[in-house]
Amino acid sequence: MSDSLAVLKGDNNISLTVNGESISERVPVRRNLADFLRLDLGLTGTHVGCEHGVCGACTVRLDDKIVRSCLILAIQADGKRVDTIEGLSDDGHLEDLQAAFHARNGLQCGFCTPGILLTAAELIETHPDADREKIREFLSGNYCRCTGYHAIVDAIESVVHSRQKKRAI
Amino acid sequence: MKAAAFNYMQPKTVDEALGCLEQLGSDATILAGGQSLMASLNMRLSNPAVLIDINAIDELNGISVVEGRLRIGAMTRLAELEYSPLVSQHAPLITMVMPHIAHPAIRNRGTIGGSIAFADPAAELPACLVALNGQVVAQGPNGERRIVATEFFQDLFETALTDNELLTAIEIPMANENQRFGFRELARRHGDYAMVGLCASSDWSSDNLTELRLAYFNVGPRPVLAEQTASDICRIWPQVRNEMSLDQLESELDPADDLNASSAMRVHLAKVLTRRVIEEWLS
Amino acid sequence: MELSGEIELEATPDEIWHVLNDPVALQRCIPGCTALEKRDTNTFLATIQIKIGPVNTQFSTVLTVIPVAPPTHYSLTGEGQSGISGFAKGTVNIELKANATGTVLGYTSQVRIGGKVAQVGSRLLTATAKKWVRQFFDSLETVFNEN
Amino acid sequence: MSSHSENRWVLDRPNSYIGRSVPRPNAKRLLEGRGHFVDDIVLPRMLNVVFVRSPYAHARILSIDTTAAQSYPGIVAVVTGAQLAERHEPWVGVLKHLQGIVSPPQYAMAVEKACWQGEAVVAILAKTRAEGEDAAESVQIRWQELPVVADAKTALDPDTPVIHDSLENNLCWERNFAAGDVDQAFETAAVVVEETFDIGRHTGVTVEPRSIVADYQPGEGKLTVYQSTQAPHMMQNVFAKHLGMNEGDVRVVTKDVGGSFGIKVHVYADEFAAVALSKMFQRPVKFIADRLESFVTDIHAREHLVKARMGVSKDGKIQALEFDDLTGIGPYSMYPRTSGIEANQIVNLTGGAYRIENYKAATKVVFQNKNVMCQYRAVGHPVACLIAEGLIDEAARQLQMDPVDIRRTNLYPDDSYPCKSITGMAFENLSHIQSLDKLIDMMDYDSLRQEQSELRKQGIYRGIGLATFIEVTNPSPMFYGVGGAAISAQDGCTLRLDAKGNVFCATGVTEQGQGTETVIAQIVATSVGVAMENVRVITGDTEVTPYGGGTWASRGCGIAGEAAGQAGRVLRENILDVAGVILQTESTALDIQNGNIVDGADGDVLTTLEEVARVAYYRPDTFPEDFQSELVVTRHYVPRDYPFAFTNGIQASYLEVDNETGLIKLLKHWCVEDCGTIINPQLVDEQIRGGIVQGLGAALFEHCIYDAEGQLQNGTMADYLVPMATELPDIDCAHVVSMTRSSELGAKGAGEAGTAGAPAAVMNALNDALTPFNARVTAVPLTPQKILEALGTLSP
Repeated sequence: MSDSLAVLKGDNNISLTVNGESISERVPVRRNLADFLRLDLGLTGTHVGCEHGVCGACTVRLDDKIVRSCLILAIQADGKRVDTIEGLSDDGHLEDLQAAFHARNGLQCGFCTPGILLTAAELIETHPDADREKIREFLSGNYCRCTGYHAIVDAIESVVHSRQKKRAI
Repeated sequence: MKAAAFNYMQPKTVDEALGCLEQLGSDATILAGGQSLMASLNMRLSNPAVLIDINAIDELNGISVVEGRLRIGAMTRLAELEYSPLVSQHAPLITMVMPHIAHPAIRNRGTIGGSIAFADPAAELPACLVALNGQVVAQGPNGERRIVATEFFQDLFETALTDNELLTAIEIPMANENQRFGFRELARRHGDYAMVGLCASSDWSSDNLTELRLAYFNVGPRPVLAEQTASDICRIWPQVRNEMSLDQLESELDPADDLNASSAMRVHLAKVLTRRVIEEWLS
Repeated sequence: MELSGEIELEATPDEIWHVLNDPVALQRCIPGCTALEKRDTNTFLATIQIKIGPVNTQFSTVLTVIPVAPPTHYSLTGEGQSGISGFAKGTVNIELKANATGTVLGYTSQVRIGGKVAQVGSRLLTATAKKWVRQFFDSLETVFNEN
Repeated sequence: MSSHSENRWVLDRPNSYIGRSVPRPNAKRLLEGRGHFVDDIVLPRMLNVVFVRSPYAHARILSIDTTAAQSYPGIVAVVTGAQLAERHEPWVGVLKHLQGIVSPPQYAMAVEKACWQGEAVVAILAKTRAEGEDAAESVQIRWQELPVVADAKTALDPDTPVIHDSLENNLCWERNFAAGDVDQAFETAAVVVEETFDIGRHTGVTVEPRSIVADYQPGEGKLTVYQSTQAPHMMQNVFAKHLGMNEGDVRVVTKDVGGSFGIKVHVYADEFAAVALSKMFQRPVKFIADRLESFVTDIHAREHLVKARMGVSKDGKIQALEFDDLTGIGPYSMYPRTSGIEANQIVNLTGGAYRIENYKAATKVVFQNKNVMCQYRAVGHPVACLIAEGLIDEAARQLQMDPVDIRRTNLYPDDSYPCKSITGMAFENLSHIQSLDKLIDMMDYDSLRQEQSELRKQGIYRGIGLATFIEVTNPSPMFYGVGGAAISAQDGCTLRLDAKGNVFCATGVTEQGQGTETVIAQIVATSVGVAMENVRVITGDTEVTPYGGGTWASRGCGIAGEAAGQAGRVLRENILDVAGVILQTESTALDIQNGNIVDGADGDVLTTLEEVARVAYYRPDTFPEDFQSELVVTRHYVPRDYPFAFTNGIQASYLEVDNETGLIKLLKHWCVEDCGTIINPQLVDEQIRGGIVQGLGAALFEHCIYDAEGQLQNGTMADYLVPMATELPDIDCAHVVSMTRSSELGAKGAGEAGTAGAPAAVMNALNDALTPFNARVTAVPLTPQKILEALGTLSP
């Protein structure tokens, strides 16, 4: 039993790695990770569409797993690694997915797209043989109001196939 | 919408967490996976004075077999359960249920303890725990106690957990090869709260069906174990296909109307699900 | 949203009537009522903490007791506001009928919510209203059992 | 107006981009999360505005106490509706050509009373949104509840209270139309089918919420507004007019827009309030609607209750169509487009694919205490389609005709154009029969019917539903301009050749992800003769782009695309004039191909565009004295010979209904449509698919559910259901091409076709599946509860 456990109020320092960069910032306890990325770090590729964990536009990777950044406090990311659409674009992690989405027009307004790409990347990593049904199921928590999903599913399916071919070689 | 201000504590051990609870009483709200709580904070529907974040308590993680039971630490993420060989071997019903709970990014963060303690009557896991005759492990100032699922869930979002207790794990009797499990739910969209759902377990070791447990969700203020219906089905087994009226469910379930389905519709759907689970077992 | 039903109490209508008009007893019966202060003969100012799953918010409430026809017809209405969360309103109409063992208490109740709580919480409105009514009468029974 | 049909030069250009699925150049930055959305903008001294909104659907404001709120940390000001009303002129959402339409003046925030749940009442200007929300909790408002008018059905009853004191009753507008002898036709009809169609309110749910940053600069008296909108020039006019400013001092900038669908083409009171507050406090103000605000303030659409009947001869010929429509639009007619247009469209369009000689339609538009309702993607079309397609299918069933055959019997034959529908809609060039044939072929209709009947024997209930539609595109000023609205139907395109041979293109239409910039670049590259990489398109800035209407009513490609094509042709001619001088040849003997000046006869490269530009800009001294190069060209275009370029098409839905649970699984959806010249087939298909999915949402899920007290019951993303990836089928698209002769390009619009027909296709498929049970559902969304009630499993 510890009497000395700190009660954190107001602003606090956090240190974390964002897109490979070490970051130290002072943030209000109540600030969620999405707002922290956007307001404090200017990483505006993480979009805020609902703030109640439904739309999926704010999806980021926390220690390599996709999460809704509106449902996590920034302070909970202290000491952890966060990767956003910007970092995962720069390091080439999403390259084939982005190319496939571009070719197939798997996006229209682009607001949901960062979240969809991060979700798709995890899908392919965890289910390298996903078929269209699995792709649709895995995407079921990401809102896209423009495309109707058909083009998105096509684009992801083409990456599944191209990676399967690469594996076979 | 932005959360109102609150204070925050991050205990690293269960003891520390219990200390926080002791100190704060009902001013404290436990932050587990946060996949429901954070949304209500953002919407300012909930203004706790202090959040006790239990995500840093390593001892709450993990899946193990302990004394013939499958023990799942409260902070085990749903995604870990989804892909766990131990879970699929010893509690296959949980594996069946998992893909129907919300969506991948939510399952990466949401925890089993959070779901059980939150006790949403529409959630899958509380009913699953009831169907499996599992129990909740709670630690409080006076040590550890175990609460069987049927007693744990008390009312709408109300559990047997007291303000100074922490749910540390759930424990489930290990499945054997004579048992069969069934899971069905009817949701208008994949991953949404179901209009009605059913978690079922049964024993097939004799010629008769025994130990049938039918736990329904979103048909009342808490998961409903329809014992009379289950015993009726066992009684008429194996003529069940022709004789199963299931009218007994009407008195055992007490669903409320909501935007997606009336009370009567939920009872009807519960009957449909029951038939389908049994059909699946028979086929 | 309307609910109705009846319960039996081992007390006379007069005894029940008395309890239903007693602020201390009322505070115990009203779910989540953390403070109750008399404003005038029939109205009270109450603080009601509504805690239903994801919702945990405080309503400043005006309660009005209407002695429609003592000691058999009673009505209690409450109207609460909670900052930007919206409002909640409830009415319980009670009819007391003596029987062999005590009293049959028949009730009808209406619950209305508005603003953000309605926008967000309607999924649970019926279930919640049922719970409130259940708690109200359970507490009422407890009050009698203790007496 | 002469026809352009003889002049399809743009389609015959060498190295043409027309008809090619070129990927969108501007999609790359969106794929990297590097878009420019309004919420990404942070300006010095910027404040966030948080609104306190009415929790009541109808209530008088007795008093507002903001004292406590003002003392919260980070709060700069707290402003009530009454205070802000002194800073702007109210607006009235009426149009002259909707005869008799009325609406009361509307202010940026409620002044004396709130008329819907969610109407803004108090504005709090705070350094951060969180601080603003902290203060909002402490604003004390005393309300007096007023009787709520929620149900449109009783809004006109004599004992229903009138919402607005300034009006006689709750009627906003009504229209009655009749042609032919309807009564006589019904008397002689072999079969008369009657239905009530109950169409639920739904809304757009753009994933990017409504967003605005207003920046008033007192020094120069200039207002810059960054807004997620479809119509920057319209907004410029509105802000100037109602803030008493010179329109030239207002600039509206629209960069990336995260979905619009008609949601973002209206004047929202809260957005206007943010702009007025910026002017009032002389510093930037940001307002981003949060999702809970979106559901109670983004326009809703399509709350219609329609009683309809159709008379049909024994061989399936439609004898008469009659309906009575009622729609509830909330407390105000939206500004400046009005909330009467949807009802008007329904009267104009219902049954418009079929030759109908006797027609009677009535519509009433009523006020109520719910969120405002206005034009959303495919305005009126889905309702018109549900009525006509629902009735014709029921008629077919009663006559035991195949749904394909009854349609073929009644559709306008492809050789009947030009012609006018019974309501006076002028059809230039449609292709109903070709489209029908193509659809039947694409979906393999006969095999599907066979599969359906086989499965039915096994207790699997599948349904096939068809829906023919017409779509209003390329609107002329007949839509809004004639009614007095400052909404441009024309659009312009300015092209400028830079010194390196690149073409800059500024257009009045805007990009919201549909691919406007790409399509315009394709047209410009083709008409000038350069590679697309050398064309840069600028949209969404009233200070830079030619005056234009923006994006609505499927007008971008057909109108702005035509202006771009014509501008490109003239720029090419001007460039060739310069080249002719340099090469000392007749310019008519030259052409531009792929950035080079070539011999028009054999295509030999003579020089480059870059060289021509170099000489024109740096060495014009080498030109003859009487020659001046003109390398900036602007052209405008507005359709003249038809009020609208109608398109047509047909959709089919194949679904399976679980007769025990009422749940529907959509198996497949097809669409054949005809939008004339197709610039980018992929983008057209994606518009069709996206549109269909919004129609599928309407058919099965989307519904703004209100209680009797005018409270929205499902105002979250968890409770307002839209279809997700798992609920949606693959969608196959095909096209028939009937070009419009109104333009050189021949393109019509395609943005709303999908939404128009999808709900009717699904409803018909469901009712087809339910035929063995003798059950029908004609209330959308088609929920499991309604289906089980129709099946008799549940009592209604």
